[in-house]
Amino acid sequence: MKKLLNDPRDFVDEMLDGLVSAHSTLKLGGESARVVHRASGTWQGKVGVVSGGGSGHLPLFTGYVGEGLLDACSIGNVFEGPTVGSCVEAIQIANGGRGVLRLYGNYGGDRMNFDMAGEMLEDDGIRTTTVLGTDDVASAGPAERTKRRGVAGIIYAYKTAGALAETGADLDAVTAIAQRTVDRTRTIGVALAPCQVPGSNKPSFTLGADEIEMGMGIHGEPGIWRDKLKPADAVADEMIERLLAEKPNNASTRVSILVNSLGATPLEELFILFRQARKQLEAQGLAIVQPLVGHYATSMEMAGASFSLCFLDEEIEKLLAAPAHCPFWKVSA
Amino acid sequence: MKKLLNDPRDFVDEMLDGLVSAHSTLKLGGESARVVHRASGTWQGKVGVVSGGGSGHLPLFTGYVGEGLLDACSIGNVFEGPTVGSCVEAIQIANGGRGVLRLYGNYGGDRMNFDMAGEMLEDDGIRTTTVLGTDDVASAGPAERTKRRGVAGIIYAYKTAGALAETGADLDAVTAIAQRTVDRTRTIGVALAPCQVPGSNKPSFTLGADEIEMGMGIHGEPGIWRDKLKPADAVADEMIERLLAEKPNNASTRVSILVNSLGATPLEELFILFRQARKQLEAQGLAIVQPLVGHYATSMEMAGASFSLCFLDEEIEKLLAAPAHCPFWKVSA
Amino acid sequence: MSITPSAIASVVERLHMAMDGIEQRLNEADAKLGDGDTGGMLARVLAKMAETDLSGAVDPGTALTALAKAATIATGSSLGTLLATGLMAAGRTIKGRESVRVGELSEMVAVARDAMIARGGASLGDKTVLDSLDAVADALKGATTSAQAAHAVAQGAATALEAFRSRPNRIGRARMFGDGTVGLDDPGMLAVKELAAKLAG
Amino acid sequence: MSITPSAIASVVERLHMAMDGIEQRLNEADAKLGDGDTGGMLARVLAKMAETDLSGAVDPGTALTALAKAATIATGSSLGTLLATGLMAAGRTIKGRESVRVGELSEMVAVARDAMIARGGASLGDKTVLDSLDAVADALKGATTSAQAAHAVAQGAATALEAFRSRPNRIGRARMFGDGTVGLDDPGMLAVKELAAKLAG
Ligand SMILES: Nc1ncnc2c1ncn2[C@@H]1O[C@H](COP(=O)(O)OP(=O)(O)O)[C@@H](O)[C@H]1O
Ligand SMILES: Nc1ncnc2c1ncn2[C@@H]1O[C@H](COP(=O)(O)OP(=O)(O)O)[C@@H](O)[C@H]1O
Ligand SMILES: [Mg+2]
Ligand SMILES: [Mg+2]
Ligand SMILES: [Mg+2]
Ligand SMILES: [Mg+2]
Repeated sequence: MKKLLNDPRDFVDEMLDGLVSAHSTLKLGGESARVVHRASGTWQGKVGVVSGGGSGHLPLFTGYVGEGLLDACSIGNVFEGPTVGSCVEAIQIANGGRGVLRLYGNYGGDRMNFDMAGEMLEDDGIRTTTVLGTDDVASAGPAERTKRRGVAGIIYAYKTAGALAETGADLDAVTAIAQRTVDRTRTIGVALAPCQVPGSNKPSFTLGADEIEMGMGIHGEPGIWRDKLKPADAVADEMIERLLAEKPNNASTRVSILVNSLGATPLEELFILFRQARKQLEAQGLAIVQPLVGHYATSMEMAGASFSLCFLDEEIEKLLAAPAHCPFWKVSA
Repeated sequence: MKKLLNDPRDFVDEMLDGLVSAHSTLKLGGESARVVHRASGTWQGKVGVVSGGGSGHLPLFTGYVGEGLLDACSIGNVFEGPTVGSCVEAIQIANGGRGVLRLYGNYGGDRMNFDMAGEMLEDDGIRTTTVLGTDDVASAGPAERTKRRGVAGIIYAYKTAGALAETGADLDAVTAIAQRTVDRTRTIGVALAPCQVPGSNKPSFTLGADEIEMGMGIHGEPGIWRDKLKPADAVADEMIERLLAEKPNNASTRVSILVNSLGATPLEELFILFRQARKQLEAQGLAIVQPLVGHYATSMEMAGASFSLCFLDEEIEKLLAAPAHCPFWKVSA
Repeated sequence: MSITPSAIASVVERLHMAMDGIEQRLNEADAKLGDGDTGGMLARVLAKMAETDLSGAVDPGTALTALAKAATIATGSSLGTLLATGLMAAGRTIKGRESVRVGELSEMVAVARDAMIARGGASLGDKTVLDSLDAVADALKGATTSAQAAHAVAQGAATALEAFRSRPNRIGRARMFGDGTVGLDDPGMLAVKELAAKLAG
Repeated sequence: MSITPSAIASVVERLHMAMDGIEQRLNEADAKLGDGDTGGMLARVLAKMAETDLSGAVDPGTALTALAKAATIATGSSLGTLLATGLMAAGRTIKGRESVRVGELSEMVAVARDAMIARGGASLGDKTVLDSLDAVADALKGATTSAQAAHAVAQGAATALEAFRSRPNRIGRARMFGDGTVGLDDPGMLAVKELAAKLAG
């Protein structure tokens, strides 16, 4: 796999340098130089919303720092958790005196690091809470829902928690809305071709020239089945079916859908998928609100796509529509 | 190359259906059903700004329909010009009674179709003008500048012409600013891996596993050289050098840069390229204004990137900063 | 002998049928110089033209205009639009006339050729479909029966293809390849030659 | 025999040197079950630890804490963070003590193991680095010289690797492969075994 890069060891630092120099609303901070935060800072009295994760998923995670979204984000090497130190620094930077929500994907390494960071900051008197993104329905059965990995759907929780925090709500309320959003969000992905970690001499997985894998994770974690490529409508139908099979009990008839490219899959194909997804959702009597179609959570040049459904309630819908402004997602009033 | 699609013959129509159903500000119109226009219509008294081109380049061309940008856009099959009929309809739809600017890339087929459409509409009393995107410095020497192909840089002309038209300016003024923007914009691209036209059994070109081609066009048109892959900084340096070598005579010290993915190349790599481009531009005493980094003009899943430089003047800079709102480019007041 | 709308319809039908065997070869020729779609595009255009009901066309000029319109609906490619341009121009020269003689075909092709030059901005000698039409117009001089005409078209198109193979393309996508195009057939010229051969054979 | 900061520094240096030969093998083992980075990550962590100047460390506990800190700066991977967790916990148990006996190593490894269980949420038997440490703690019982200790560590780590090869992974990325992991070495366990073998050999 060919890549436009220099020394693979500088991949993340150079990428971050480029990111913050292209977007003046972002700043790179911390001794680790692995924390992206709002250039404007977190205002005093605001609950901080922090995320973090490995590199290689832009716009995740750092790209969602901005008004009405994240305050700060710690970022690790490609497909590797952020260091404890960068997590500590992200929390400190996002601290506006009313506590900080740690909102990130459910991966072992990330959890350990954010947990350690939280413990280290207890002495500093920063209260922290945790909400884990667990939206990937392919990564564990419904009975083990809390063990699921977090993937693209986490951006819905960024949006609701970020919007609520912006109103001056307290840490418990911000934590609760993030948790409720995660609880009502489901994602499934399909992979067509792998990516490659810079510096590695092998792709992240192998897949036959005519094969597709349903349910694969964003680092190439194994999915549900692997088979010959199918028509887009059949793929979309199955994805929607699997997501609706896990509709939360208290679901209304309004949903938001995110049709996300894992990287190399172009917008054209996303819109073909969206078209069929919409058909199926409407056939089930569901109304689509604020659809998102594009590159929202990728795995570098991996080919494939994911669908995320956020089953709305009144408050979530209102918070999704609230103004927000980050380099990759803008919502106007 | 694996693609998520149904019958390749339905690729464009299904894609357009998805596009307009995901974005309520867009509508699909015309008897041809190959015109995307503003759902809100063109207001009476406004000069219309119309573009068009082949499919397979999203967000180009249809994605730039919106307030402060295009009024309507005719769209052809993948890598094929829009039909004469759809060009006629796009112009009719964009007609607010004060004339319509046809602003599109310099390709033979597109030119013939827009010319024929303009002639057909003379009887209807719709005055039209033409500005051709000719930003690709790799496609002809400086002496034949007007023969160059149009690529990603055309979006700068969309922005300035669109912003000026929104103020109620007349057709001559809108045409003049579009032409001046084209005259001050330069693009060069580099390709790492090909795309494939849906339904075709071959990629659009072939390139060795460790090769890169400088100056390749967005349909795989041959470039300037083909060689072993080089470090990102070396690639960025050469691209900037080639663009600056063609700096217009009247250039100020302010430029906007667009670092654009041709499709599969991820944001991480774009930011690494941007970082070096910025360094080189600043070393030349140039200040960067409103940089754009992302997927702005693609060739489906082609891997590679392009740089566009728009050498600003006061009016262009002001118009670039004017509010605009389309699904893929938002500028707030 | 005279040219009627129904004679035109039957030629179109035969051209449409002929595409089956040559579509892939035209795509391959275009893949070397352009974007590999000449065959697919022509097949689409001829299918649309064959679908067009010419039974209501009052005269041959109307029939040609209807076919031109069908082409512009089916494609926006250079060759397709040029074809429509040529048909439209030729149709205009015989507008309103109930019948047209085979002997006038040469002049009609020349009119089409000139309209296509005006539309596309290429010149004779650039190694395009224009050069084929130019040779065809020439060969058609003196042909008065449809058999003679079919033979003349096939011969003119074949001669042009042979004559231009060793020259470089000077227009369109192929221009970029410069001298790399020497020795290769221009896809548009190849299309005329293959279709004409099928009509004559 | 007693463990000093400089003895710790020399062990770290030897481990760092040892990575050269095993980095790729660890990556390959991880590629089968995880994301293929165990070797690269450990090389990075050990390099950072080797860079850490322990000459100013007043006691072995301080040295271990400094090494833990180096690990957390070098990586955010599961194994790296667990390693830091274990070092920190072991360091805490001997905090302030000027010297520590080799005979106490078994208990220190056990303390590290338990802290890592608490941090990572895995259990003994899940086929992870924890099972290696468990076996190592056991093997270290009764070792009083550094030669005995090195031998015990190598033997404990090797035994654990062998014993768990035929069992499935139950945690982390590898869990998803379920019974597909039977017969494969866990990369974390393999790392302990290889590094211990180099220390002893
Ligand atoms: N400007 C032009 N003038 C005359 N003929 C042209 C011109 N451009 C293209 N052609 C003809 O069209 C052929 C290519 O047709 P086609 O593949 O349909 O076009 P496209 O380049 O749009 O894919 C060429 O082989 C050439 O004969
Ligand atoms: N929660 C855990 N508890 C104990 N050991 C673990 C845990 N997660 C991972 N490991 C160990 O770490 C090893 C993988 O290390 P590494 O490749 O660095 O992690 P990552 O999965 O972050 O890439 C596994 O082989 C296993 O021994
Ligand atoms: Mg890892
Ligand atoms: Mg074409
Ligand atoms: Mg072609
Ligand atoms: Mg690993």
